[in-house]
Amino acid sequence: MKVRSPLLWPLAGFVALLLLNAVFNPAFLKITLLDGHLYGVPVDILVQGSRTMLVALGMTLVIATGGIDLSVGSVVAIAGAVCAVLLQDGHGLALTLVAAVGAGVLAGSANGLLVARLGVQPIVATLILMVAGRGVAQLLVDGQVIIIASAPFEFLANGFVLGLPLAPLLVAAAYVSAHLLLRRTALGLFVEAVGDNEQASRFAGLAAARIKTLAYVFCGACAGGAGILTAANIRAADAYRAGENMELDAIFAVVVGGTALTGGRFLILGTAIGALLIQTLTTTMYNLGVPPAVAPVPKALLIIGVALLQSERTTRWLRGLAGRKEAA
Amino acid sequence: MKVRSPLLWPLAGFVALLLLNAVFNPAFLKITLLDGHLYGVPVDILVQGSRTMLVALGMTLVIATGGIDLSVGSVVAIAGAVCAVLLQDGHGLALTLVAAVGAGVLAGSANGLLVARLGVQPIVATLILMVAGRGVAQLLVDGQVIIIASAPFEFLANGFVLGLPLAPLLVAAAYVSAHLLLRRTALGLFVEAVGDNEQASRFAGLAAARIKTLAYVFCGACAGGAGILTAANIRAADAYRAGENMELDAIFAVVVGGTALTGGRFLILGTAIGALLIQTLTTTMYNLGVPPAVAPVPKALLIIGVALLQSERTTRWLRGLAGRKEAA
Amino acid sequence: MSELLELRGVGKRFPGVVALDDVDFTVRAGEIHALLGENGAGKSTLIKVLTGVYPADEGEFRLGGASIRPGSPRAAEELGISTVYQEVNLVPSLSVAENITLGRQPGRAGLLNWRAIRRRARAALARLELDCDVDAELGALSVAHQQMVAIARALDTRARLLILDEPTASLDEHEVAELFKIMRQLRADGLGIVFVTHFLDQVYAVTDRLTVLRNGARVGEFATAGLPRLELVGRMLGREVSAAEFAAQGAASPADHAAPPVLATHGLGRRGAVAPFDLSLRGGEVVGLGGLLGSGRTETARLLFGLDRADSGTISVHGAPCRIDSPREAVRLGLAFCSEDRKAEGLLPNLSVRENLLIAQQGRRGALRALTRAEQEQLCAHYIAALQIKTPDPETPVKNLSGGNQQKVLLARWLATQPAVIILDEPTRGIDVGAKQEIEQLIAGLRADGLAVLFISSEIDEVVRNCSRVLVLRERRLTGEIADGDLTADHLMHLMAGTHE
Amino acid sequence: DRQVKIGFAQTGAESAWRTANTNSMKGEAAKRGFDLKFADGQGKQENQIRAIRSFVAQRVDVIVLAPIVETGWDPVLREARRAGIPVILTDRTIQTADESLYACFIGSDFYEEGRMAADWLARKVNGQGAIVELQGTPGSAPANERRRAFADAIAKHPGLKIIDSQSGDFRRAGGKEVMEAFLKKHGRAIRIVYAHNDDMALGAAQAIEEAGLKPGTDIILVSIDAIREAVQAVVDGRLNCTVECNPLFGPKVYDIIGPLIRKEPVPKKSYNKDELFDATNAAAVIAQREY
Ligand SMILES: Nc1ncnc2c1ncn2[C@@H]1O[C@H](COP(=O)(O)OP(=O)(O)OP(=O)(O)O)[C@@H](O)[C@H]1O
Ligand SMILES: Nc1ncnc2c1ncn2[C@@H]1O[C@H](COP(=O)(O)OP(=O)(O)OP(=O)(O)O)[C@@H](O)[C@H]1O
Ligand SMILES: [Mg+2]
Ligand SMILES: [Mg+2]
Repeated sequence: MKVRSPLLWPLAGFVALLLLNAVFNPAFLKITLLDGHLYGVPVDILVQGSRTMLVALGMTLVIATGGIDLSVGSVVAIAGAVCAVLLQDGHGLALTLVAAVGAGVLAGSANGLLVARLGVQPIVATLILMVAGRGVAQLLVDGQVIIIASAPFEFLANGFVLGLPLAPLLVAAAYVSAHLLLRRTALGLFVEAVGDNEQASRFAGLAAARIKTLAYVFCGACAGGAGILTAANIRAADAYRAGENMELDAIFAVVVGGTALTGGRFLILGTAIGALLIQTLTTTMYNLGVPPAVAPVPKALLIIGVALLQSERTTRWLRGLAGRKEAA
Repeated sequence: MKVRSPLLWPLAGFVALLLLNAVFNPAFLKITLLDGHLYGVPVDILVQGSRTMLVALGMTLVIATGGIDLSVGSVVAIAGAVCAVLLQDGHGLALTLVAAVGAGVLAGSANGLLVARLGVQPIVATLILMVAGRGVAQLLVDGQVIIIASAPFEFLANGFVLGLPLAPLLVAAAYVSAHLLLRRTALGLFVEAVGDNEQASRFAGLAAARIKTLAYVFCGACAGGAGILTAANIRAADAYRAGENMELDAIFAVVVGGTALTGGRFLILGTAIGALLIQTLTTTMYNLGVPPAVAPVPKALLIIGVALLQSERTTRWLRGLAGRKEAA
Repeated sequence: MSELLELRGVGKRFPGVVALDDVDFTVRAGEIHALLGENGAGKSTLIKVLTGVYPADEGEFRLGGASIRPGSPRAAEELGISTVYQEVNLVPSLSVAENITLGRQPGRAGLLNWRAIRRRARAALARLELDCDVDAELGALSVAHQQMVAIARALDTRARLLILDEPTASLDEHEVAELFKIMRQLRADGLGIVFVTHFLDQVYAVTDRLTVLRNGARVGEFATAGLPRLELVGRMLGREVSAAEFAAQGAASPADHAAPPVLATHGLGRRGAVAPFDLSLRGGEVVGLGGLLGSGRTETARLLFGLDRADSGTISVHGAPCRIDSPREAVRLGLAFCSEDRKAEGLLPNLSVRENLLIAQQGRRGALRALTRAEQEQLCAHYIAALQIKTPDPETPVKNLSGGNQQKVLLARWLATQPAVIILDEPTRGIDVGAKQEIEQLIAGLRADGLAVLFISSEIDEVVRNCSRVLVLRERRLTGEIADGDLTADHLMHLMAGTHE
Repeated sequence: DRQVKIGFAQTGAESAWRTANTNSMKGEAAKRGFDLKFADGQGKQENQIRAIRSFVAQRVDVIVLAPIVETGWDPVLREARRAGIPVILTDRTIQTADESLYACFIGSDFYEEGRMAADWLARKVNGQGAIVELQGTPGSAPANERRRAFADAIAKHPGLKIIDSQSGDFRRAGGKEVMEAFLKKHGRAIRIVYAHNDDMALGAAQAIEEAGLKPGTDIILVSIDAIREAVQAVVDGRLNCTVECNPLFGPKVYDIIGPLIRKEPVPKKSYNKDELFDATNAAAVIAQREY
């Protein structure tokens, strides 16, 4: 028996959803040219999904080390607030972007310090920043929703390059660089080793604490990037709501993408598919006109479905059924 | 070196907070008689904290099995909705209470099935109900806040017996029964064994899946009970807000109380102290007039402080410092 | 004599591996039956299939004449099959007493009776003549003591069939003797006992009959007394073996005393762990660390490797004083440490054999200088061949390998770092006769290549065979050293026990 | 004479609207020389109950309460009454059997806001047009009321039809995302957008622009709140109309405190005046918008 690719189920779910949509609404997959750039639902999915994809990329690494980062939503808010304040004060775009990602790095370092050096459990350690971080963002913008009136800044989230949407391109670039960084060097292996058995990794001479810290820092940087995209998308920094529930979506994306919450093996390509799957599902809800109060239910069902299909126990059970049938 | 009781730090924090309050506001600890029952801030803390205490009791067991239950807040909302609907339809109090707890048991069974039988990761499995459960509650009450006009029902949360507040008494009774049930029989041991090393427990002949399921069912029942108290407290079922963030408070209480999120050993007395500590902190913030944006910060700091003091790594580090001083 | 257990045509396949192929296996009541075979032959799998850990693909199971098919270890236990699995499988955070009685606590109406629990646990331990606090947390005990607790647990039930999968791998002679005493007694009581071991001495000491597996298939069943040792080895390995091949190797030639030590300590110690000691290792010598269980051998190794921080003394490598406060630093300085607890401190269970094998070397090189895929594959191929690691392919998760093969992977991991000093803590634990031979040859090879080897083993013969000098630890204190001509098993034993006067 | 002491139990700081509300209460108190004791409920009723008790203990002259939930206030309000301290409810009302537990209610009328938006729209488009609705967070009071009022009001105009309705969660990003989906699904069929708040409307306007259409011209946008940015958008023609949901309760609340202390009768229920801003009046008021 061949071992199946763990990407199989999320991919299958993705394709099934696209088909479902295409059947109910043939215009769904239509992409047209508008003002010289691509226009259509699939483009929307890519653009809207790009933020979750970016956060989920960082989350993948943290989860691979056996941790979790609940603070990403707050970091998104902080990074957005930093952008708004700096741009308002007339600082340049480059400085602004560096500062926003820097804020994410700082937050990630705090998480990493608590988890890797001080041994606080990841859920607890990152909850702290999740709760307190939004307050920080509000202090930065002084409780206001600050409007951002910088065209190049907005371009990051809503612009098109050669007819292609920029934000997904940027996120794709992040994925490719992350992939190269992790898989061309031994970093990815180290992360997996630490997540699989931290003690054994330390015995084998790995700097487990440093590797874990790095994962949180990277996750913070990704959240900072997503904060930039979020603020640029709506041309405003909303300290109250930006990034709300993003940690859930990111965790879902990672899990659906086939990376186990117990740590160890990770699949960044799976995460990308997972994030797209979740975004497609949201869009599908809009398309099928599902009433808002009921909308979380199909999402929950999908996630449980994929999680079930990936669980070894279910697979065994299904195989058992199949076996019995064969035997009969 | 004597092993210190893990209850030491949360208890110390609790006492320190009480002292802090008493110094800044001597009226803090004053308890008077009003209309024949006790009245004062400590009574408030007990009454308001009782709901979190109840939820945290169930959460302790789930965490001890190595899991987590994020759905408790939604279950609180569902149980409240069940109460409101049944009382509105003129059903008796007994039936109402049984049905509300039953709803919790049902929810817990669903979680248990997913986690223990189908091998879905606890965070994912219970997120489903967390997300979808609030929808269920809203469907039950049809999106309205239903007013409950039953005096005996309200009495459960706001009544006094022999001058003592009833709700904390009920919750204390739940703690005592849980303690007897878990520690006088081998159930508690089974839970700890499964949480520490599930495979070994199975090899030792324990029905690991059944034990885990039971923990989730118990947690659901506790959340159902807390739902009753919540609805009785405000005499209304608010499907939209009831139980919001309760999972966070419960998890905090468990962790602060000395039970590790990794599963294994649990301390229900610690959980009770943890829940009271968190409630006292909220009250304190109030008393000291801490500005709103900053309010989450002391809470976060307290939790991190206790978590740090309980982390082995910090202990070792502190001991190292002390040792060096001794040597010098 | 009646057939107690009868297995017919048992088969079990894992992805890429036929673990069991049409195996027949019979155990009589009142006999001790050895189940033998190389690493990966399928012994543990047979046991797990029998006790319901995995479902069998095919085959028939009979216990006392009745057909059985237990679906879980619990069901097997209810049928009267008590098992000690190969890896210690207990709950580390529970106490010894709780572990021994877990799932069958004495008490009325479900209520616990702690006094009865302790009494029962103490009784179970006393049968093994083990003196150990029943309230101690299991995880704080050494592997050997944990193993004894696991055995005590298995004995604490009324079973018809007792299965012991490599129970003696981490025990020393005294404990083994106690265990055998009990096994004989149980045999007299009419129990059937299945005993898995890689120690042929033990096979001949205690078993009545034996079954040999090779590559998942049954080679045959023999009366122990009627099967000469060499022939048994031949059956297990599937080839003729000559007596010369298994003759004890002469004591290793003494090292060049003039050479500067590769690793030297001066007054190195840690309060509560090991008293300050001086030690020097030269290139090209194998130094043994002798001692009874709990004498502090492992803790000495941990100190050298930077796993615990020393609170006194100095350490120098190649004559240069240095601080070793993390394994990372130790590896950088050319040390290697193959831990005795392979599950907790060695394996990355879900990672592949290849990744497990190269992780230490990659760690030493740093993340940025990654080994190329070709280098990795070459490395794997080399060590899989050199140590005869049995794996379907290098990409198999290491948790799917048999215990002995996992041990070989860990050895290979450290050899791949090309260390100057290698500390081997019970390196032959759970390794079959053939492989043990290979590892001993390997150690000889390392010595010839100029490595310094610190060798820890509970098997005295092995220590005497491989080492040119042995340092003896007693009660966490370095108490003596024997070298060259004085190095005999007898002498060493006396020194270890403190009865040499 | 003696400085007036006021205790204000606010719900929390969950949105910019709420912050503006808080600032208005604080700023106006400072202007009038009142001693305002401010307590933030952080989204929890129990905090507010505790705050009221501490106000009672501090013997304030008046308590102002912005209740988080509608029920469960009776015991604590009885304590206030026993101490002889009048209670003013703001923003949201409460459910109680005993109306005498509070002196008066000053609030925003979410239903009225929805009705005003619908009436303006009916006039503007002559009762004809396909509408998409951007709902607030499902289950929240403003979303419920604004939806109900709008639906009730357009029922009188058979030509006005809501062709699709989804929740944008009161968020700008949500409004944008939902509008993008609507534009792809219904294309040019959409004539009107009704958003339950300005944030979603502004997000939708952005989506419309990105689809190559002109918000305010090609598609009519109606929303509620009248935050400054939205009024500016009305001036710029990107938004057609926004109904005020005025957070600046300070003046109105404090105006009533004098009579209350003097035990003069005050109206039991009054609403903060909500205006409607469209192209005709937006430019005139934009300069004075405080938030
Ligand atoms: N869970 C599993 N998944 C895949 N393959 C497995 C699994 N367990 C065992 N195997 C394979 O089955 C074969 C038999 O393994 P088993 O553990 O039974 O050997 P063993 O005889 O007990 O060896 P040892 O003496 O080393 O303990 C090995 O090739 C091993 O790789
Ligand atoms: N992590 C630990 N915590 C507490 N006690 C420990 C720990 N590790 C070992 N010990 C105890 O320290 C003593 C010395 O253990 P150590 O493992 O060094 O002995 P050893 O001579 O290597 O024996 P073994 O043959 O078991 O390896 C033992 O009694 C053991 O129970
Ligand atoms: Mg084996
Ligand atoms: Mg040892």
